[in-house]
Amino acid sequence: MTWLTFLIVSGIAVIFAGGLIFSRNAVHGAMCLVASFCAIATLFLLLSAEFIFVVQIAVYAGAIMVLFLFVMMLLNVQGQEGALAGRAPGQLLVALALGAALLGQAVWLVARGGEIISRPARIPAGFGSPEDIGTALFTRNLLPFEITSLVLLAAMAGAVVLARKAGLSPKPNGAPAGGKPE
Amino acid sequence: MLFDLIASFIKAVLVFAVVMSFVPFLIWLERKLVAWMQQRIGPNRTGPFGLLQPIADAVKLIIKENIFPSGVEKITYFLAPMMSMIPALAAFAVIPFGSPVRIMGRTVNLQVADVNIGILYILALSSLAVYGAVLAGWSSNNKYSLLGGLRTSAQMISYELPIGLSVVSIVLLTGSLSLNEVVRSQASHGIWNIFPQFLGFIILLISYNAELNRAPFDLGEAESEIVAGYHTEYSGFRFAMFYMGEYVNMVTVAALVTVLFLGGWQAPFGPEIPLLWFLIKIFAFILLYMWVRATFPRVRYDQLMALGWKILVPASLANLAMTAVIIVLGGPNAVRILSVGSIVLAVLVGLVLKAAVALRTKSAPGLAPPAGAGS
Amino acid sequence: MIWNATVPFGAWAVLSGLLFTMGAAGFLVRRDPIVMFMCIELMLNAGNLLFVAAARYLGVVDGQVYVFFVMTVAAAEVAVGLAIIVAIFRRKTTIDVDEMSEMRG
Amino acid sequence: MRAYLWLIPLLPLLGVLINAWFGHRLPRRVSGAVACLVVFGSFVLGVAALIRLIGMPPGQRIIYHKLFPWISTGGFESAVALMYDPLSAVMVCVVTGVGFLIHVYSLGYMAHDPRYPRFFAYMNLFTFAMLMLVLADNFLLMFVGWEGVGLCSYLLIGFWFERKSASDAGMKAFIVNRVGDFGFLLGMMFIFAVFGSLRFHDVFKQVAADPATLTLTVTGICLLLFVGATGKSAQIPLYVWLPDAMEGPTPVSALIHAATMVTAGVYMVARCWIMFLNAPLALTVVACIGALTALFAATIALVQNDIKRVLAYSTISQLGYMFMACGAGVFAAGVFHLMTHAFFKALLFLGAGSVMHAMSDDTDIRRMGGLMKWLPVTGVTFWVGTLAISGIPPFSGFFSKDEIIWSSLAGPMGSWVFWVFGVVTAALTAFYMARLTFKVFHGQPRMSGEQKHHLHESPPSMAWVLILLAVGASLAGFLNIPPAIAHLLHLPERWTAAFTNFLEPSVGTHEQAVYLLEASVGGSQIGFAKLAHGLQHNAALEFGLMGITLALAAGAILTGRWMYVSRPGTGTALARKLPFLFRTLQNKYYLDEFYKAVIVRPGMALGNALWRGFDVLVIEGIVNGIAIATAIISRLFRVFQTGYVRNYAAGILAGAILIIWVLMR
Repeated sequence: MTWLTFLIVSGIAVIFAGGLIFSRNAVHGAMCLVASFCAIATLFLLLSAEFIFVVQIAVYAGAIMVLFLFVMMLLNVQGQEGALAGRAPGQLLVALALGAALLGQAVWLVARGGEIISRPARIPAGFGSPEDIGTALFTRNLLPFEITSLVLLAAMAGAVVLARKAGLSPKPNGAPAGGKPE
Repeated sequence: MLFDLIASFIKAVLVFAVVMSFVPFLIWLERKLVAWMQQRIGPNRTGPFGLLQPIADAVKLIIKENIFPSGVEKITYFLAPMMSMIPALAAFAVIPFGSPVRIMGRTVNLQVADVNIGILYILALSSLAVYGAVLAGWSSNNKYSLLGGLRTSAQMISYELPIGLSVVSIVLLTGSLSLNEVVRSQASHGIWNIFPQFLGFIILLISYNAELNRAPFDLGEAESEIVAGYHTEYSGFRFAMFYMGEYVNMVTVAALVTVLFLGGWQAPFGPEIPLLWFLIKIFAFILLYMWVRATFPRVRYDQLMALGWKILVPASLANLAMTAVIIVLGGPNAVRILSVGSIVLAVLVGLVLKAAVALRTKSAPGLAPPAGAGS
Repeated sequence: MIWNATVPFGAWAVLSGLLFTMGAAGFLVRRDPIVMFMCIELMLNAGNLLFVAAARYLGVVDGQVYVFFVMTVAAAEVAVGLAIIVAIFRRKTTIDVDEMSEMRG
Repeated sequence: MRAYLWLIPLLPLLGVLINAWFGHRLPRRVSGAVACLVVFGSFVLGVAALIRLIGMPPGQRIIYHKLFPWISTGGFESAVALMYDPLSAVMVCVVTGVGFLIHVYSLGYMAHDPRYPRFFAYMNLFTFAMLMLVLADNFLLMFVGWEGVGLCSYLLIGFWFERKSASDAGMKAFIVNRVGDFGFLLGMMFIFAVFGSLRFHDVFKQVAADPATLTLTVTGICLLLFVGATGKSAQIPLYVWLPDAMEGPTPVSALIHAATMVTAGVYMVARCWIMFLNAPLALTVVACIGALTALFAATIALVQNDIKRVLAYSTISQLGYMFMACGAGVFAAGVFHLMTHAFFKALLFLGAGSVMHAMSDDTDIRRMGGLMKWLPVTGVTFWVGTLAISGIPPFSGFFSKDEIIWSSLAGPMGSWVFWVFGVVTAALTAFYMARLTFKVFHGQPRMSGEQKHHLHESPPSMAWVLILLAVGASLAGFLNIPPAIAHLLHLPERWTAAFTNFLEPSVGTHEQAVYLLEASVGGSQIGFAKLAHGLQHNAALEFGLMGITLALAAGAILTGRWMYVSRPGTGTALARKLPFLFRTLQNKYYLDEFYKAVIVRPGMALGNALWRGFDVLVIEGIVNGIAIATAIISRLFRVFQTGYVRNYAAGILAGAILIIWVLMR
């Protein structure tokens, strides 16, 4: 894990993240974000978290972002965004100020911190493998895991209810949400 | 270190070359086979038995002019074909196609990269394959393309669920996410996974057919409804890439199913010749898909979705539950019990479906609605 | 050679902070709710990055487990959020967040 | 074999799933057949396991099968693990065997019920829960079964929930059982706190290893567990639910409220024999409660006029017998009576069901009489049941009841007091059963013309079940021929007390019991134990006592015949002579009224007071006050509610920055 790889990959991640913020077109922004996520996944690999690496690609790039793209295409609203500020005047300035403050805090924290760890800990061979994570997940973190399943269930129910057309019973040939654009 | 690097490089290049050279042959094979099944002749002008036809096609496509239709999103339009092909090729990296061989006094795995989370890797990559279709459809700035892209992506997302659930059953049976380990566990069980996971195999067979966008599930490019779907606006080499991606995907899937269910490189009988049995199994599988394509008419889109969500997902959940329960309770006999239980479960699912169809037909005499429509 | 030196934890922290700030700024600036959503995802990812880095540098795998939880919650949030956006679009045929201010006090 | 033990409870569960999910789609015939077949499958597996158990050497007759770890946190471990030892084997065979017959009976009995599949789903669920109860190898899993059977009992009592009395009875059963279950739960927590484990094996080993020091704790635990047993097995003071439970369909009464579930308490006490023997005080309580309940319920049964209620009180009384035997330290006798009782009481209930079937669901015996002419099969089998429960040889009740009465005197904790209770109860039992049988099947027909017109014998499926159960009720006793009789008839050794010998590894021998008792109290203080030693081999005394019991029972039956057939008016005349006694018995000693006055009324009054005084004034005042205060304050903050999401986000971010800044300093 050297500075060179770190800088290159993190540079890619940051550049594409910038692409998300500045792209006029939402689909381009989504593509930038996918790229950024992939770069972050690579960073995970550098941090010997190979399971998280795969899950990151499968979940973020493979599922979540596809869902975004899907909805964008379903709604098919492109380039409606006019001036950045919109109806909330001064929003741009506020955002810049807050962003700068936040970043400044992060940098200052790191720069000041004497107790920042300078080198990675020694880790056993199976660190970050599915077995390792599974053991941690199903023993020490069992309760949060179960709660997560509840969250997912609630989200599923909520999404189904929301996406169904109001006032209409579900269509007889009910394709899942957004099966066909209307 | 250096040796490993070189070996990996050589393996990667070899695999790439072999898989890519499969493609024209498969195209020819499919055209010939489907023609034969439909009482036609098929390509027979170029070369013996028309063998050179795909090469002629390729040459034609490559030297064609690259057209950017007006109004397309240039960047995405340009990237989409690649994004449909790359995941398929990359997935091949973790597929083991033979037991390790010894070269120059060193053991070399017949696998580009032995990742210990190979199964997850493949699932992750196959989830990326959606981008090609969805971006192509959107960037073409064409109604039919967009519809095709949406259809394809919805279909692929939907069918990833039964695939994932079925693969998880295999993982339960193997106890590892490494594809090498999957093959080895089948050797140690003395029985290929197709028996203890018969229902999973059937589900995977159907789901991958949909995932590959092949007939009868090729709704994303149904020419009678939406011209050619998401690649309507593509031509020349870019179109060729979509086409190749489809076939590369098919080879990858065939290899994956071979590893997961058919004992990988192991010989069912006779000596174990490196690669031979693996190739035979892959081809058997591909031929099966071609046969399916030639046999079944295209389904309707709501039928496709109903099949995925109402039948395959519950069935694969049942399969997963049964596998888990039997592995926990069955102890050393688990695989044997599963072999019986899986077939019983498959028959049960079949009977339930049959009964459901029969009931629906009975409830609306004279009008037989499609299977799986409504509830 | 500085390029081969070990990366200290602070570098990861700064990178994570940078990504988080970009996400936050994007959320404040953009008016397309889908893009805003994506900015939230970016912020979550910045958090994940810090989790994984901490797990690696402290040698405790639990950090990676938390990433797992974050991803699950993110998936749930996206499902509901996008469903809300679709529902709103059906009603108003626009998805400019500044158009949605009925909750004004 | 080991690997298939789990199939025994799994099969009924499968039946539940099939009937609960697809039941309403399946043809009735299929849904009933599935329910019967899964229970029969369990029965076959249970018998197979039993045969295997017998094939093992006597000391090692136990099969463990750990299925999977269930709860594993910090210091607490519990597994889903099954145990098959002689005691479990007896229970499994009774539950599935009798259960199967009752399922078959229900095919005919419930044939016209609209909720047919649901009934069978409940019945299978009950069988599953009961099997889990008796197969569990730890207290926690046993508790799951314990609660499961309670739930099924509730569901099935209230099966015809359109009738208010039925749903009320279900709730009553559930609530009364809650009291008992609470005791059980507390006992379980105590066990875990003291022994650090809930596995039977671990707990009992520790108790047996150190009897002297643990006596006090174990006494507390045993009393708490016994509270659970009184709830489930309908003993004083928690018996009140069982008579009302007769609102359920008759097969339910037969299966749950006579043959199986109510015996769970006896099973539990027998299962914990080591602990109870280590706590003589608790054991005495068990015996006293059992003896009291036996007599008490029998007296009530004397005057009841509802055919099912007579049988319900009889069940309570017989359960009291079982507890009395356990309390005397002879657990095998209790379990033996449990088994024979399962046969003849199921038979009696199903016979009653058959009578009700013929009488268009009328249950009042004052309107019956002379039914033998129309219902010969039911009548004869009912007589078999009556003779069995009255303890007339050679029917099974004779053997088991005789053994209990003998044990109550000769057991390690026996006493002549218990013996007197036992004998008097036996006489009363014979009398009220004779009264019931004579009034229903003999004498002048008293039913209305309409009912008379409809009288018919039950369909073959029900009749055959009655016949099979009658055969069981007649012959089951020969499994356990007492040594004295065996000596007299020069029977081979292995026929003598075969059942007791088979069961003893699970519930202890006489010597073990005496040893444990002496160890726990320090020897000399147990006078009874010495007496028991002296009595053990006195055949003349045993025959003498047997003769007394027999004579009383036979006399009671003859008296019954005299009172209700020869001189039909005698009973009423007697009641007129002793109005106070009669009314007290008729009203079940006013115990329901007592509970209502002491527990229910004050509870409701308290609830009312809290509602009017506390809830309306204080709680609502606080809630409304908060709402008003919020409304006032929120008027100030409305300014910030711009409606623009991004403004809020900016606010959140600013807040975060502020917090970080504070933390950073």
